[in-house]
Amino acid sequence: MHALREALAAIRRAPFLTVLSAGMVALALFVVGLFTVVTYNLHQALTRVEERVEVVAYVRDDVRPEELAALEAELVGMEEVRAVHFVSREDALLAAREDLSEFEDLFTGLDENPLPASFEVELHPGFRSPESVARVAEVASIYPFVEAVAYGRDWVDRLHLLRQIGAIGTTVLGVAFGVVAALIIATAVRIAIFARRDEIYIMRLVGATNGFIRRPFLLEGFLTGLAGGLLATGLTYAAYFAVYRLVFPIEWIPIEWALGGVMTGGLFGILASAIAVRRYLQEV
Amino acid sequence: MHALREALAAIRRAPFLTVLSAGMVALALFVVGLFTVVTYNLHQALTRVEERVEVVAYVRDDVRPEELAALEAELVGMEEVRAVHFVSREDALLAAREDLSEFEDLFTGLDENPLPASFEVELHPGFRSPESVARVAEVASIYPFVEAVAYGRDWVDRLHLLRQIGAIGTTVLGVAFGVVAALIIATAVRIAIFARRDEIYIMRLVGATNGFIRRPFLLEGFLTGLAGGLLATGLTYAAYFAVYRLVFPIEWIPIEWALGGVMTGGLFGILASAIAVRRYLQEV
Amino acid sequence: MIKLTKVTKEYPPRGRALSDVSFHIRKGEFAFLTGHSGSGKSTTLRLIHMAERPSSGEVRVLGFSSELATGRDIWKLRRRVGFVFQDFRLLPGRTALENVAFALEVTGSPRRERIPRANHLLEEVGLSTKSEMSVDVLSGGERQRVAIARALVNEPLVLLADEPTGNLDERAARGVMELFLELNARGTSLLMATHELTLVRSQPDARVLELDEGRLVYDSELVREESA
Amino acid sequence: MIKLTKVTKEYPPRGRALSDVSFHIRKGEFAFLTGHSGSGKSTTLRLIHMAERPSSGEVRVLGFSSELATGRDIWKLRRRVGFVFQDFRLLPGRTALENVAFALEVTGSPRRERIPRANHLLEEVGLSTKSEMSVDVLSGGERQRVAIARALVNEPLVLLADEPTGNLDERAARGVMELFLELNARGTSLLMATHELTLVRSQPDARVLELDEGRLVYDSELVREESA
Ligand SMILES: Nc1ncnc2c1ncn2[C@@H]1O[C@H](COP(=O)(O)OP(=O)(O)OP(=O)(O)O)[C@@H](O)[C@H]1O
Ligand SMILES: Nc1ncnc2c1ncn2[C@@H]1O[C@H](COP(=O)(O)OP(=O)(O)OP(=O)(O)O)[C@@H](O)[C@H]1O
Ligand SMILES: [Mg+2]
Ligand SMILES: [Mg+2]
Repeated sequence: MHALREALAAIRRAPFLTVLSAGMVALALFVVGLFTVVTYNLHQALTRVEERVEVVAYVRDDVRPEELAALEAELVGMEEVRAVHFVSREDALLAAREDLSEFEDLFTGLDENPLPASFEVELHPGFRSPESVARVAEVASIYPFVEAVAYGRDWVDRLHLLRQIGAIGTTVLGVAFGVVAALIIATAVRIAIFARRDEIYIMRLVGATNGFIRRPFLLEGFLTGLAGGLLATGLTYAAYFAVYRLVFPIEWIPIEWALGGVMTGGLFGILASAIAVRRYLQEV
Repeated sequence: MHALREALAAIRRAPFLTVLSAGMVALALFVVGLFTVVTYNLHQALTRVEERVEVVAYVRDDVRPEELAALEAELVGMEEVRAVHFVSREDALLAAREDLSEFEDLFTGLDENPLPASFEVELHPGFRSPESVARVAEVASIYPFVEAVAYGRDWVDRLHLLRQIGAIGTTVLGVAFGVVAALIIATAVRIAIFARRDEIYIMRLVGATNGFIRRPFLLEGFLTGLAGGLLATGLTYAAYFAVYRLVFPIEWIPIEWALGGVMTGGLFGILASAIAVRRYLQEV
Repeated sequence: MIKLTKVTKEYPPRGRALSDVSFHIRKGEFAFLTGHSGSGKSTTLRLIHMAERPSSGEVRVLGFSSELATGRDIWKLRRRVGFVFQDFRLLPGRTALENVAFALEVTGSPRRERIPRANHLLEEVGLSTKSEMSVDVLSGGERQRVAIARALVNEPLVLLADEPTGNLDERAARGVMELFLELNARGTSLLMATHELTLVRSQPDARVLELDEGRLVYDSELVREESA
Repeated sequence: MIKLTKVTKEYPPRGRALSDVSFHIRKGEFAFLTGHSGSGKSTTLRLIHMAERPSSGEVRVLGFSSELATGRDIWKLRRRVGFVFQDFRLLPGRTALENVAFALEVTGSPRRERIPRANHLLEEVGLSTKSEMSVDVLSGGERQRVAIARALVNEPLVLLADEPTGNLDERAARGVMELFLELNARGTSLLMATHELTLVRSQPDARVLELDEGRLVYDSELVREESA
């Protein structure tokens, strides 16, 4: 109660400073929020694209059925592999005709089917990295009757890079703007402490514990941070909504993340205040 | 001397606050700076494009020379008009052949010249607004032997709109961020005053004039604003340079403008401090 | 209760406020600390309040030793020791009542007891009509009496008073002395720094300690023992 | 020199610090202002220093009237009136010397005269050894003497002193009184608020004004006139 009363009094005494701090925290978290939305959507898109990451092993026409069975067994036995589909030469031709209907003439006049049979290997979600894909491809290519293995190496590599850039970018920006936000809250709290240093000293002289003195400042930091977090979430949602409506549909981040962002703001405020107060209380 | 000593002492006492203020001022002026560079380049481009704003009056084939002379005289007499060029039917054909050399065949096989003669009316720089252009066109179109008047209404309108948007945008952003910067400096100064209110009161009690008390704060505001202005100019130049190198060549704003920006930062700081101090000194 | 053993307090680079001071004040004693301006009276009280630590020697108060006391011990100690500061040290911008009640809030006494208790103490020092006024607008003597009320509100075991009558007229000073004597009669030990010799002489039974340039030059107890 | 005419000072909503006070102190006079705590002594001095304006009545000091004085007049006045504040009002974080020299800087006296002059005054109040110490670490009596030195450094025409010996031992108080008398002998008018009657009695020739609950209840000049 004492703490809340004091914290509100401090905010009332220097409202502009509080608004400034909350605004700066909001700005910092807003940037993080925007990047989170972008990364989240990138992540969703990548996951959908990665669904289609597969390895295709083309086999010779003269392969024997038991050889095929041996390859299939080995592939199915690998931990990376979710499923293996055999595509016969006939299936391949049918599929090609369907996919490329505008070039149908090309396929109809043929004496002989030019397409090879193949195994299409689906991978488990956790094993779509360039390394896993390469390992599966290598296993298949050891068999002498496997003519060629295709898996779009460049494409997989690039997907992976994009995702890594997204993750690193969010982390770096998050940390950078987080530090800025913390510095700002800490400054606001230090100013509040500085303005009341005599009072703090007097409180200590009449026997107030550090906790008693510290609590209003921590609360002030918490409220400032929380306000910043809420504002940032609102701004981020507004930005998301504008893009959703005006540019193209994107997804909103999970609600837990948004709540997490707000709480992060609050925790941040407490932490920044705690550091500012700790340093000061040691000085007195 | 007293003022400088005190101002530096104040900055030393709360360096982070000073850095924060200067940084915020820099940020605000940076945004203004970026917009100024964009607007300046837009302005330059528009001016180059506007050079080509002209009114063309096409005349009938059966016009008499004295009628042409009357029109020319009236046009030349208008304040909007810089020069009038008569383009005969033959000149028009030659020009068309040159401009559209890839369609030369189209013009060579002709029995008769299908193009009309025309007056090309150049306008003075100050008279390239939609209104001026329309006025000149109207004068020309009153003559019965004038078949048609062309001046790209849409185009002139759009140019004009662009320029207005640029000017309004710069003004609005400038004022908005200017107010933010002023609020921040004023807050910093108020905090400085608040931290030293007892001292100020004591100075007044021993007979210090308001000027004596005020000077260190004004100087502090000036230095903060100046630092912000310098930083903003640096940032703007960096942004300009990046675009110049990586995207496409744009022009740097005149050096006087940049200096003006820095001084604006400083004046700003003084003004903000003066307001903060004035309000306080009245309170005591 | 309060025991100083060969206490020296130095302020580097130069300056020595106390040199080798030893004395012992027992439970329930009433002691004056006198001496010229700058002789070390306030420093002695600050050391007993553990606002500072001695450069050498030991200060023991209510069982806490200056050599061992932790931050936690110090606030425990301060809740049982009242201090009337020479420069009052009131919380600015708050009323007299709030200032006194605050000392109760700090020690965690129940909310509804605070205001009546604080009001009672303000009445004792003759300020009941000014309790709702901000301490910023009170006169020097009124502030001093608020500081006295605050020091007494927790019923301290030990009361340290630094020049508590410096801003009071004779009548008010007499009232405060009576309050102190009453408190002392109920068992509170009292150490009062003052340069007003009339005040000291008015209590012939009290213990008197005199400092001069940081040295203890007179202790009535030792004189009595010697002459006995 | 100093003339109060039917001066009343009220602090709304309730509270009246002075009621209908009139007196006149002439050039070169030495006057004491006495009264119980809260009787309005400090308020009277603040009105003369024009830190506040009366609710009704007029205060005239050195030709400036409280009814007409502008901000500019006020700082002109303050440069010729020394004030020893009851709570000292020193600039925190600065040395004793800086505090005294500051009063000279404010009045624009030449740079090289400031330090010697400030040092001289500190010596007069017996603080020459402490001139380089921050006022934050000085003892109560030492601070009071810095405040006295600051009030005297500009050779004021009028000296207002509010309880200037409240924190001083007898010896130091005597020194300050001697300084004041010397200053008075050189023509400075002096108005000193105090509750120490011994001090008042030690100067039988001085004018004595007594306040009680904001009313002027005794003026030695009028008594003398009446008995004459
Ligand atoms: N700004 C104010 N608002 C309300 N009351 C005030 C204000 N200033 C002074 N007073 C009251 O006016 C009365 C006279 O105060 P003043 O400081 O003049 O007393 P004093 O004679 O100097 O007393 P002391 O000897 O204790 O210093 C006091 O009761 C005080 O509380
Ligand atoms: N932090 C400090 N640094 C340096 N010197 C100090 C410090 N604190 C006190 N002193 C010096 O120690 C001496 C004793 O100071 P103290 O306040 O104990 O005196 P005092 O007896 O209370 O005097 P007074 O009656 O004037 O209040 C003084 O000369 C003072 O200047
Ligand atoms: Mg002392
Ligand atoms: Mg007073």
